[in-house]
Amino acid sequence: MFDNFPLWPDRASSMAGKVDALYIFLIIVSGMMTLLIFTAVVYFAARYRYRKGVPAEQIEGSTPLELTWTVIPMGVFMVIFIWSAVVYFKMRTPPRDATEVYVVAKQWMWKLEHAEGQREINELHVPVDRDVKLIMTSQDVIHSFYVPAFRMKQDVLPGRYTVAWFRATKPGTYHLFCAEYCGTQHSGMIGSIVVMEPAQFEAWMSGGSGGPLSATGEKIFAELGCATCHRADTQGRGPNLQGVFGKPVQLEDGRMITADENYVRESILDPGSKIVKGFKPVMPTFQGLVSEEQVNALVAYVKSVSQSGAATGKSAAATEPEGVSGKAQGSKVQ
Amino acid sequence: MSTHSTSEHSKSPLTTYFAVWAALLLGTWLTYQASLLDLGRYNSAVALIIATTKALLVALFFMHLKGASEKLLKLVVVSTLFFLILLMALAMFDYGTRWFS
Amino acid sequence: MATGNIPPVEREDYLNKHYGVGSWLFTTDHKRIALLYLISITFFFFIGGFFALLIRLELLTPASDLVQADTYNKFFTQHGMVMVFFFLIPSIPATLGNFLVPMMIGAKDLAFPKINLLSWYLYIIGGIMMLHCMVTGGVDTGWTFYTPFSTAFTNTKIVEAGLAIFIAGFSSILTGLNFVVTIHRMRAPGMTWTRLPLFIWAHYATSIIQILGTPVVAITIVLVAAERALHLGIFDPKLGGDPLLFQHLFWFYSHPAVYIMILPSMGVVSEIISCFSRKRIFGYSFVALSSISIAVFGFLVWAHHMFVAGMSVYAALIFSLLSYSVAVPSAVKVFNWTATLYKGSIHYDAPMLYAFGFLGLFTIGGLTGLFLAALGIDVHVTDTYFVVAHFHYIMVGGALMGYLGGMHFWWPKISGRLYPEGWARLAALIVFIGFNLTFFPQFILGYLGMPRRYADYSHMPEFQILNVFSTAGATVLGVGYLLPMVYFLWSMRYGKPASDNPWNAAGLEWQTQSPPTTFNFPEEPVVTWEAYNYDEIDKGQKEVPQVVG
Amino acid sequence: MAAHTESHNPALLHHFATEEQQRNSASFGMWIFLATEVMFFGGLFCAYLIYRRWYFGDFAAASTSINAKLGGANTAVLICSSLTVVLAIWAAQTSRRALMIGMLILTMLFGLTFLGIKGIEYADKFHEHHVPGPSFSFDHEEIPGNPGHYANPHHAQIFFALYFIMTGLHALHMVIGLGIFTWLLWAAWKGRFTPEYHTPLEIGGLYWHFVDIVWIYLFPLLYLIDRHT
Repeated sequence: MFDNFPLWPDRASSMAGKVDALYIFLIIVSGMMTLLIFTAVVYFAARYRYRKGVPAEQIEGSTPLELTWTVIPMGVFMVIFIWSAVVYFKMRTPPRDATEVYVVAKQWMWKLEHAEGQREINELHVPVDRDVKLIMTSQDVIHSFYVPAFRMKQDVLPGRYTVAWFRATKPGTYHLFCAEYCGTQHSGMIGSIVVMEPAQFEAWMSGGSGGPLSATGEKIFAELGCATCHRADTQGRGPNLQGVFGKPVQLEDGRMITADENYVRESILDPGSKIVKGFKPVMPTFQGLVSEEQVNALVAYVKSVSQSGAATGKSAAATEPEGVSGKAQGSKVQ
Repeated sequence: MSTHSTSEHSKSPLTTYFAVWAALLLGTWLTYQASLLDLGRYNSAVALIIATTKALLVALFFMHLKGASEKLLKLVVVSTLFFLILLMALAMFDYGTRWFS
Repeated sequence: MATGNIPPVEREDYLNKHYGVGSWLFTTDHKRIALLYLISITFFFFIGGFFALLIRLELLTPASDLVQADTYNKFFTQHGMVMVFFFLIPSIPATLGNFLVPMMIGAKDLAFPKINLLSWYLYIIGGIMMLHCMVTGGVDTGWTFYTPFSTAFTNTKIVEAGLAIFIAGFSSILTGLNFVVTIHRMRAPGMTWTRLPLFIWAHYATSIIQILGTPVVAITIVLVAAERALHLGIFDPKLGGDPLLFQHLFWFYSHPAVYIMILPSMGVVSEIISCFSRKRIFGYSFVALSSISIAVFGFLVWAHHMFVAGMSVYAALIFSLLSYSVAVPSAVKVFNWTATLYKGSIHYDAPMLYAFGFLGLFTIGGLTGLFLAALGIDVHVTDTYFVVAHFHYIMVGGALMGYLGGMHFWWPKISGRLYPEGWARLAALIVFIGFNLTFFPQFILGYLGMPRRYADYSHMPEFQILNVFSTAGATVLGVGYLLPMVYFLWSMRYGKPASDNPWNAAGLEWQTQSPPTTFNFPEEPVVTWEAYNYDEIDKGQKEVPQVVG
Repeated sequence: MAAHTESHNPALLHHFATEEQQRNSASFGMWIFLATEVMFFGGLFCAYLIYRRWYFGDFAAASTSINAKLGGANTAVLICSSLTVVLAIWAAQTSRRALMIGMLILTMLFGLTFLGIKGIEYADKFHEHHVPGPSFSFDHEEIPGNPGHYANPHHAQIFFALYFIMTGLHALHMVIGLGIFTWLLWAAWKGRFTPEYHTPLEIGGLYWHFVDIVWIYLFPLLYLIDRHT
């Protein structure tokens, strides 16, 4: 019965060791505090138990002592806080060149799509020792993407992207849980993360897909007629999308924002909310017309035309001076 | 027994009451007029400053917070507002910084 | 240590002054209302406990074989809602607080006796609605009502459950309001703020939270109900709303609500430790002020429930930092209680055993709170059994241990009878052992990664052994909770009559007869001594009872 | 304490030592109650501020569709009612019974006027399909100061939802206030209030003023978001 009785979770990501170290530190600190208090309580309780004729000795209190046990815990707490904040910042800052996986959660399944186009359900294959960034959204209620072996958890919200990342360090199969209660089959919304050696992973990846996600996005972009306005020159009614992603964009009301995944997403679904300076709010909303997966594909496409810039060959204009000034002005998905 | 409260009102407070009333009406008119001016981002600030002034007038004079014999009532008001502002400020802080991450 | 001198003749007291159902249902006597509350919250405690046992039984095996997932989801929802809103929040304030706050400060009653009665009726109306909701289908959102699941997806009785909680919330507000006014206005001559028992300070702090926090959850429930009925979009991202706003508003109350549960318990423990060590409390003013600072800081930390919810990183940092601010006064309290034992003359009666239990369990509960406030660890353990274990250590290990300790301590005053000491010590031991057996394995489960609210873990059989421990512990715990109810009921009829002050305790409530008369004191007491003057009592310098007319 | 022999006033409840203690308790209790009311409305104000910051243009467009003149008139009506409340208390303090009753009636009339105007406003919104729900519509409403920009109906609906909940709860408080004042009027008629004892009047007044203060904030926040164009 006791052959399957773990007391410590697998440690299979670059963050796991950092979290465990902090956890062990906290166990030691709180263990010491517990020991101190328990020893004192037990010792006092035994040593000063009621004896006839031995009255209690009255002690009003001691301000130096009070200050001591206020300040010392506070100091310890600050150490914990800073250490844990450093770990948290690492968890929340995806490395720049991470492989991207789009995650769509719904009651009660995980739909995952690699940037290269492979689709999976409740299972995610990733290579060992490579940064993987998850761009996640939900079709219905709040879910939470939780991989205990990676010490990684992030709620997945409807209506926006949340982002998480990990770098698996040990091949194997690990649990994937939904950690935010999401309805009847919440406990059935589980899956696994399969971490593979790079060679195996390449083999798995070559197992056929409909082409990269950005290509799917490009197709949707064309089908929806986006290109009529978002032309690769400055003549379009909408901003040129070349090189936009990841760059600051000036809005009509003067604000500067960064064109991240959430911004591109919002511009597709609620185009009126953040208009790029110099453009008119003429774009219709695509809310309800495109699925979450299609939005993901469009986002991947917008990203791809930024990363490869003019090299996509789609746009000669990007090399022209106006194209550059159009970019400098800040362009946006209209 | 009830002397302090009656002595408090022994000098006729009517002048104060009518003055406050007039000030409140004036404040309402000012709020409306100010909203018609283009003050840019200061429109909301002006509106809130006038509203707070009016609320203070009501609280201090109509609700007799000013004449209250003890600091206790003022403490109640101040601490309630403290927690209210806390709720708004900390929640807004999340919204204000969310898009930078 | 209890001494049971039999009173010479049958005296008039608040229990035997009037008879009949009407004399109870229309009473404005704070002591009778406390008993009404005691009966009703005990009822709800056993309802909530029943669901807890069903949950534990279901989790005995990995598969969901006892009940289907949807039923299980309703079980933990009802368990949470009943225990939080209908047991823990009213538990100590509405029973012991109601009974003792006026007596401890030398008043005849609370400032607003009719409002006190109204608060009980509101509680009962809310309770009946909750029961009705449960038997006609129930709710499956968890007690947290997270949107948009609660507003747009579940088809269970959200609005009715919300209304029940809304009404019970007002009952809680009215209790808090009554306490604050009573403590400010009704203190007997000589009962200065620095002479107040720490039980009163704790209830004062609790009341602040009830007054300022509860209305926010009330309006949040109104918004959820409106959103659900009309799809307004306030919390629905499909319509432009933000589900995180719900979480902010909800936790603004529901985190401080934890302090509504634990603070009164801390007050009880201060009384008990002082009495059974025969000592003044160590650092009185620090213990008193730490109650207030817990109440204030408690409002600054709510979003540590949301570190992975999609909140901004900077907000997470601020809330994590602030969360430690509430840990400091809690630690100060624990240190002061421990220091009070030093050079005391310690008696091991049942209330003291509960207080020791409280100290141990609250220490563990509090320290594991540090883990959850630590951002990097919270990401891993939030929404797992680690959280479940942590808050049960606080709410059950802390709040409930204090409640039971207080019930034993003041039972002679409430009923005029002594409970059977031997059984009571046994029960305290059983509760302590059962509790740790139930909840300690859940810390390990949590770090292993078992998520909360899972009906079925058949794909994770490695979690079973710890769950078996937990279920076994819950059974022991159940026995531990039934025992006191049995012997309390038994003692009402067969217990030895209690003297006015069986513990030789300080505090005005002990200086009137047991059970007290309707207006508590024959004459308005005048306080001339400091709180916890156990040196004077034990040296016999102070006659007990000591009421100056 | 000699309070027991001294107290002739039947209004002194048994558990209070003195009338002063009773009065102070009552008014302090009311202030505490108002603190809970502040937090009750506070949750709504918090939601309002967050969405207003998020969807300023949509909120401005929705706000402009409400009749600000009616809102302004209602503000004035409430301010007048607050004045009549303090005058009623003053009349009680100075033994002017007829004036007190007159002022109480006037207060209630102002209260009813407020509700009447509110009703007109609600009716307008109903006809314009601005009531959130299945029949809600807010298409092609221009954002003030932004020609060619149209408000997002979803965001406008959030504004109207908050508008109706906030003003609706405020109106509910007015209705409760009218109930309290009916009782006060009855008690005043019966001659219950004297210069020495008129605590209920003061308590009721505190409540009424508080409701007034809530409106003082609601008016600019809901009606006057962006009207300068």
